[in-house]
Amino acid sequence: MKTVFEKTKGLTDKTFHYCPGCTHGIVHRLVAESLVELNVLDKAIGVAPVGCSVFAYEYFNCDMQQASHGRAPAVATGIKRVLPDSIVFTYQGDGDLASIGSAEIMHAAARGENITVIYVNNAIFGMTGGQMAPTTLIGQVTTTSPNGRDPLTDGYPINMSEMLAQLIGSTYIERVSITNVKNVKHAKKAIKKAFENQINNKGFSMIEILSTCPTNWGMTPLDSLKWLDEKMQSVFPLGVFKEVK
Amino acid sequence: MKTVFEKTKGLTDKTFHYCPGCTHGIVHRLVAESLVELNVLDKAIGVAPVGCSVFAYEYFNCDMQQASHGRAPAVATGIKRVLPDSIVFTYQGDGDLASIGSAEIMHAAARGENITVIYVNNAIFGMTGGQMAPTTLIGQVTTTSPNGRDPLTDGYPINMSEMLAQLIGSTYIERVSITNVKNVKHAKKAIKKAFENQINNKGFSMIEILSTCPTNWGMTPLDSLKWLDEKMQSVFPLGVFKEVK
Amino acid sequence: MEKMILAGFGGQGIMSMGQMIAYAGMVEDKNVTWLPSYGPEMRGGTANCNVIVSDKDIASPIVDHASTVIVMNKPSLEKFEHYVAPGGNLYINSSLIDHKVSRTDIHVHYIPASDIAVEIGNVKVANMVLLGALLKISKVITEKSVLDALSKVLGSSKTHLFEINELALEKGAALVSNTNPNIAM
Amino acid sequence: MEKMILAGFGGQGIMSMGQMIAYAGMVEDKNVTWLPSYGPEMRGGTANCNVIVSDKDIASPIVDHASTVIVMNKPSLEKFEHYVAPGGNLYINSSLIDHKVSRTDIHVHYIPASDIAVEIGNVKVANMVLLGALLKISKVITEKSVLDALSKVLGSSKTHLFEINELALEKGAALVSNTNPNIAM
Amino acid sequence: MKKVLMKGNEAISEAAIQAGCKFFFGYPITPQNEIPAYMAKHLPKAGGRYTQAESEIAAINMVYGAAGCGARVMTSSSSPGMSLKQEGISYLAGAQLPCVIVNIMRSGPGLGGILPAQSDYFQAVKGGGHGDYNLIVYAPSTVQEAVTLTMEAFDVADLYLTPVMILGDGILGQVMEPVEFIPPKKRKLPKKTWATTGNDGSRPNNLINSLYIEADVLYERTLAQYKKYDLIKEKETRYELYNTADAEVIIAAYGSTARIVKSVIDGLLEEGIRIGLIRPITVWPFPYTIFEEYASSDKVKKFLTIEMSMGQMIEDVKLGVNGKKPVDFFGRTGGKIPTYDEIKGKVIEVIREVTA
Amino acid sequence: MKKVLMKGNEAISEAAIQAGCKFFFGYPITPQNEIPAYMAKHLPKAGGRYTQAESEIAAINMVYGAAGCGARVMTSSSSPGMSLKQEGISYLAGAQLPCVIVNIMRSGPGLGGILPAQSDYFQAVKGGGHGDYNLIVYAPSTVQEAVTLTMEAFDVADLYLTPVMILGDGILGQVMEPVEFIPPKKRKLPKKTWATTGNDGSRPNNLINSLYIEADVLYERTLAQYKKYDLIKEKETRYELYNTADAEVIIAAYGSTARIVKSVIDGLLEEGIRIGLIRPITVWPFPYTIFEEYASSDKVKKFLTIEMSMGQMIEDVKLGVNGKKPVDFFGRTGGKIPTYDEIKGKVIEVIREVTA
Amino acid sequence: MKKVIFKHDECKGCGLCAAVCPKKIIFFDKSINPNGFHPATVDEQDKCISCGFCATMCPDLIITVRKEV
Amino acid sequence: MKKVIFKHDECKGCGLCAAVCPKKIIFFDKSINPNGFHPATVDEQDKCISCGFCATMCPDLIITVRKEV
Ligand SMILES: Cc1ncc(C[n+]2csc(CCOP(=O)(O)OP(=O)(O)O)c2C)c(N)n1
Ligand SMILES: Cc1ncc(C[n+]2csc(CCOP(=O)(O)OP(=O)(O)O)c2C)c(N)n1
Ligand code: SF4
Ligand code: SF4
Ligand code: SF4
Ligand code: SF4
Ligand code: SF4
Ligand code: SF4
Ligand SMILES: [Mg+2]
Ligand SMILES: [Mg+2]
Repeated sequence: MKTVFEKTKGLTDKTFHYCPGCTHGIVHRLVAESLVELNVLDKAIGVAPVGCSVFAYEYFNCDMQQASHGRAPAVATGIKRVLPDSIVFTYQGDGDLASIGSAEIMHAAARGENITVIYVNNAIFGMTGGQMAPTTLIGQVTTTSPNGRDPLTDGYPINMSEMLAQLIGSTYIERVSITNVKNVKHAKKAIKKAFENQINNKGFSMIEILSTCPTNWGMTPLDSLKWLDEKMQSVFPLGVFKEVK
Repeated sequence: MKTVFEKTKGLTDKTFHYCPGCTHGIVHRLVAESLVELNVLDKAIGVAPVGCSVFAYEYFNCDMQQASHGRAPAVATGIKRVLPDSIVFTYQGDGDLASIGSAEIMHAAARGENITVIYVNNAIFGMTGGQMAPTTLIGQVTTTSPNGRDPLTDGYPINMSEMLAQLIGSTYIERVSITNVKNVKHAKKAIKKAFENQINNKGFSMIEILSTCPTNWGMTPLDSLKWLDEKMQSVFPLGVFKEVK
Repeated sequence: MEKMILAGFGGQGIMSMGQMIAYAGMVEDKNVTWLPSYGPEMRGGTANCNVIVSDKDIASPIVDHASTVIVMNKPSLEKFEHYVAPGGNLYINSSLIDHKVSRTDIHVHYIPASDIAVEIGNVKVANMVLLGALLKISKVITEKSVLDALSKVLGSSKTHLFEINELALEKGAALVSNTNPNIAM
Repeated sequence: MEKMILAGFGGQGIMSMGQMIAYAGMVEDKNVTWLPSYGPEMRGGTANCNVIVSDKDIASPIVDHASTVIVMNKPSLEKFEHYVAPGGNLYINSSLIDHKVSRTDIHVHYIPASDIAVEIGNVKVANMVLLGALLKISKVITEKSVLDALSKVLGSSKTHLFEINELALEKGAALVSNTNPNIAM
Repeated sequence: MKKVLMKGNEAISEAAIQAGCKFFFGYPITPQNEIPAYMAKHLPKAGGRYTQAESEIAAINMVYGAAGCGARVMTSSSSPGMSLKQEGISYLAGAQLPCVIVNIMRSGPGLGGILPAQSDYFQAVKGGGHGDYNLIVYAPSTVQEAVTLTMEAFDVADLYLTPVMILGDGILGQVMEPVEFIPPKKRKLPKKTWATTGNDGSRPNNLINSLYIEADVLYERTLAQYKKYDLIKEKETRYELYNTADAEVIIAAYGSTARIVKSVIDGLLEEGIRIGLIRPITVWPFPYTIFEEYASSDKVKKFLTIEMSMGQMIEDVKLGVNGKKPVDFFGRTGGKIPTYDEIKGKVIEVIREVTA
Repeated sequence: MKKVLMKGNEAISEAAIQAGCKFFFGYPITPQNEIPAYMAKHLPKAGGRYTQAESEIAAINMVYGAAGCGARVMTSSSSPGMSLKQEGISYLAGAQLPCVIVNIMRSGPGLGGILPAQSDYFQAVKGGGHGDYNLIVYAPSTVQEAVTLTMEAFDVADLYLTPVMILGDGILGQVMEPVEFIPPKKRKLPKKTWATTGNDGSRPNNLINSLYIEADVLYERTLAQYKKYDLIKEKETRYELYNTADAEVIIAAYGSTARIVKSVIDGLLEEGIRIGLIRPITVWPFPYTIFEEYASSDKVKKFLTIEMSMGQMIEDVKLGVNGKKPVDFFGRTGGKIPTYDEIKGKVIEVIREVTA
Repeated sequence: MKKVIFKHDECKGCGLCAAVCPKKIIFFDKSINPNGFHPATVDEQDKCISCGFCATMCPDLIITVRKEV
Repeated sequence: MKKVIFKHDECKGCGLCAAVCPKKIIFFDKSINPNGFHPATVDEQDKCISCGFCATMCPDLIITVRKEV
């Protein structure tokens, strides 16, 4: 018998602390597998954010830095400038990247910083218990939009990929999802390409992964996948928003 | 004899502290005239930034708040939410708006905050003595890019108007210039429209005005206008980037 | 003064059980405090809270020495067994905890709460089974106040759940007489 | 110890004059400090600096009581006239300042520095005219050190400016004998 | 009024609403998340508006804008978020704007942990921000006191034109207790004629500002501000004495720690041992005088400061005691709450020393 | 080595480069702009890299990333910018990362002014950020001392794994003086085996972190950190005594203020009046012991703290003096520099009191 | 030898694997694992086609899949 | 009466007005104003066509323009 699927060496043995069905776990796997397949795990330095993935440093089997909320791109810049040959990635939630950290991601992109950004957009602040994020959909109920997000008070969802694609400094920006096997396989390709770009010194790459938060969405894991496909994708369409060849 | 041009009542008697030929003065005038012509000076609350225009509060003849560096859009949000019928504007430089304050401007736009943003882009940090700004052109010499801005180290200029136009929340975004009489007259129209939008509750409007800094560009005022026309405009093309009717 | 620690998996209704006790105490004009642990165990893992009901003023809401401990899963038993003050009561959800306690200076009550809850139709009322047992023994608050609290917690939209909760309380109360025999004191 | 205040419009070369004095002092192995004002007057308005040249250690670089003050415009005269310590020297750019000083406890030197500078070909060397006068009176540093400093400041790309600066120094030195007669002490 | 069972965070929010707070600007962070959630739900019903800011920095600057318009406004956060607000707080103090800022402290430094701590004391009372300024800082110990002080905070802020901080810890924020909402004693508050509300020409333009580029002007303004601080010290300093009469050992503790200390004091009293507690209720202004008084008493042999930190308030205690008596310390930090037994042990040790 | 005439800001920059600093992350602010300008110009020639960050917050977090890789790294700012860095500084302290942070203080609060001040003392030494931590804080008085201390700062940071702050004021930053660059005494520095540099499998993964979600773990880590602080207090505390022998009045002053005080002391000495100065060079660790010593001397009648603030270091002076002698204060703030005459006046007043 | 193997103790019972299994052979055990979940499992190993879909979707990397060669 | 009037004391001599004047009548006075600048001025008032271009470009609002009616 041949093993066709087993846990990648890019991850440690530690069990994820994520809620049942939370797709953070899938994204972790794709990142770790990419590093292993590209043979750069030994050069990788990851930056863990503040958010549900705050413990990412316990899972990725490489050197890691834990960054303050939203500032992972700045921390990654510090790392990459000291060690230009290392493979540096940030792993950030939508609260982290699109709310408090919007200046840092924007400027890392503008600088064309040669890093890979993994942006896990689950349309909510997961870790803090389900508050409205900049990515929360209009009408979506959260603890801080108890009657559903109202654009008049709360504004509109932010499409980070579309925005950052406008910057001259950004190289490759794609939005993917992980709601089924096909999507997961495609997401893997995108993530891998984002790392290949870095290896080839192409500059700033970001993959936005639409992800679920069954706990704070108040849905089963399976319903969450469906909601993502049906509701989230219409606000956050999948696709490549920038690719400099 | 009929007076065809005199100083607007929208400005105080105070002499500007700007350097000779600095076009901040022109922009001040256009804003003040717009407020007077739209008959909203009595409802206006301006937010002065940190930057060369930090003393804007001494010039605009209305209630004013001085804001911390980059945070004028947040301050304006606080004001507008308390007094929805007031006419609130921020007056910000490129260091203020596109560097330290990039998160605040982005989110004010995303919230569709019903305010008017006057964004004076002179491709440099004027007040602090001519450091590189996010808007500094490739090759431009500043005190912190002594050999000219190098994209490999310093990244690429940021086009805020193009970026913010991507946000659902933004209503009207135009880039203008003040290098000649025609441009000044057009700039006035744009600024006025941005205030009209606010009066009509249309949401977030921003006018980016390309402006000179003869002192820190190390040019005469006239050469500065030429440089703006020839060099700056090719990186920051004039035009309307968003207009929701 | 009753100083309680309630602990179990997240989702077993530990927090709401604690709040119900506190609410009932308040209704009876007692002093009450409820303090959740909101520590590292948040995502999955265990949840626990401290509840104090007292006739006197309550200084600290923190329970270091508990007169009552309820544990609904095994990690909680491991963590909180030694918090029970000598002479205190320890209620164990024996459906999920096969371990027997060796301490002899406390009253240990083994109650197959989850099994009973499934039996009466909803595994989620296991907490109420244990609460029923507690009420029988401790008498710090009356069943009536708890039922008041319950109807407040459930609200008008969930009155259909009232009966099964009441039943669970009764079942728990009934069980508490035949606690494990090998308990000292 | 010479404690100096130099003041004028931004662009009149106040700061570089001060730095030249400090540099020359250092070359002569004296203790020196140069402290610019970087206050509200930055944009346009006036610029000024404090310079100290001393054989002894310099404690504070701040000049409250100046032995020498050079003012190149009127606002500076108004601001700094009273900083001159009794017996000290006040050098006034009389090309731009028509005001006469009434203090009689100090030496006042009226020098039409801007006019002379224009005369010899570059209004920008007005500062050097005043410096020439100062060197003649004070002797705190030698003209040679100043010329050394000057050639360092100008660098190789601007050696063509050296001569006019030197000339300005000389003109200033020459003028200082015929200072305004109505000075006491 | 009937008592309601509420979490500290919720009770603070409700108290703010009842005190007329109409605007809240916040950003989520544990362990204060119930505050924004409560505000989002209840503020609109009270005619106010909840705004979720993009960050703590944006939130504090929104507070600045809103306070400058004369509104009653609040923000809340926890330790790392409070650090981010320091520039904004300095601006608020500099511009003399009234507002209420809540810090439900968690453990630090850095990301630290989410469990209760009192290690932002220095930041709160000495000035985490730059420049010469102070905040009025209330350190409630119970949910009821948090309610009372939050309600007063808005009045005090408006009276002295200063930001007021509610300095709680994770325990205070998370604990549920029965509370009553009793409006504070009415104070005569000045009209906010300085607010920027639009100028119809009936007055000079109003300006909200902290920039005073001329040293003389800023100096004078600062002196005036410190005169006001003197008045605040005189009028608003608060503390509680617990069992201090005849005590040879005086404990200094505030907030939740003081509650545990009280339990220990009660317990020891049952054993016939008498020790006292001075509990600062305002940690700025700090009640130096009462410490000086007790320090001067012959009866008192020693002070013991107990904090959930490595020792911060102890410096203020020492400044009050001013060398007259020794000041000992017991601390737990990093999210560890000192237990009854630990404190009791330490107290007994101190008593032994004193009687030896 | 030859002396060169340099501005304080430039000299600090050059000292950093000579001390092996290879990375600088900054954001412009007056009065420290010569530092980024110098670094932008000279760091690349020294094989390093200048990066202009989008903000102070980004800068301090870039420092975190770079320091975590084991590089010698620096950032600089002035008061409002330092407030913004407080969260990042707390993270650096929490993660025990060595780096050098320069604050060239200007007046506050808020936007305040750009003139010299010393009103960020509390922020620097008590912890402007959240949580239990300290920085080593050097307060140079002259450009030469700024050079020496900056060079040492990098070693000290690497030795104790802590951020080190250079606390200057606008005068220090702007003044030009002749300086020499003399490398500090060599210290044996530990290898940075903890740095994240990529893991080829020859060691466990390295982690830069300040998150310790379990209270016990964070508590233990904090205790260990404070043990290190004790060592720093023992080994690295520095101060200068100026004319203190036989002085009845001892002035406490640091940084540029101490220079003016020295002028006054020199002047008074010429008039036959003898007063002394204790000048803390490290303001953290503060030289409490020397104050205690002088306070215990019968000769000394009074202390006088002089600051460009409303009184911040005075608290540390009082903690050192511990009630043994009165501690008086003279301050100027808001960008006002105390003049020779003002200080002299105050000193004479104090002397009169003492001799009366 | 089994084709599809689950680390039962770490399974969170989320159901993502079961939903994508083309053979619908994944079910949830009655037992409760140490984390309080009913773990996913497969009895009919022979029906498994080793497609790996389950493992691709499992967020917790609970599943190892092998193929007969 | 003058058509174009300059507040000489506040002029900064930047030259923007002169550059846009279609009649090229704006020049700089030899005198130095209190801020140290040679102020812009117009002698040939009659040549002025009151187009207002100078005032439109003047950053310091130094210029008032009047038109004969
Ligand atoms: C400065 C600061 N502000 C706020 C927080 C609290 N906080 C922790 S995680 C988080 C947001 C998490 O949301 P997101 O980034 O979307 O990640 P998710 O948990 O959804 O994966 C917040 C606000 C913090 N730790 N630090
Ligand atoms: C928090 C903070 N950081 C930095 C500064 C210093 N500072 C003042 S103005 C300015 C930039 C000004 O540039 P810009 O916004 O482009 O305005 P300009 O002067 O060019 O009109 C900076 C960095 C400050 N005052 N506060
Ligand atoms: S809270 Fe949401 S994002 Fe966080 S682990 Fe749970 S499901 Fe995932
Ligand atoms: S420095 Fe530049 S932007 Fe500032 S006033 Fe002068 S010319 Fe204008
Ligand atoms: S490998 Fe394919 S067939 Fe086998 S259990 Fe998994 S999903 Fe089902
Ligand atoms: S997907 Fe993984 S965790 Fe979820 S039920 Fe299946 S095996 Fe368990
Ligand atoms: S109004 Fe027109 S013609 Fe007259 S001076 Fe001005 S620019 Fe020249
Ligand atoms: S444009 Fe205005 S400031 Fe400039 S020279 Fe003409 S009048 Fe003077
Ligand atoms: Mg999220
Ligand atoms: Mg600019």
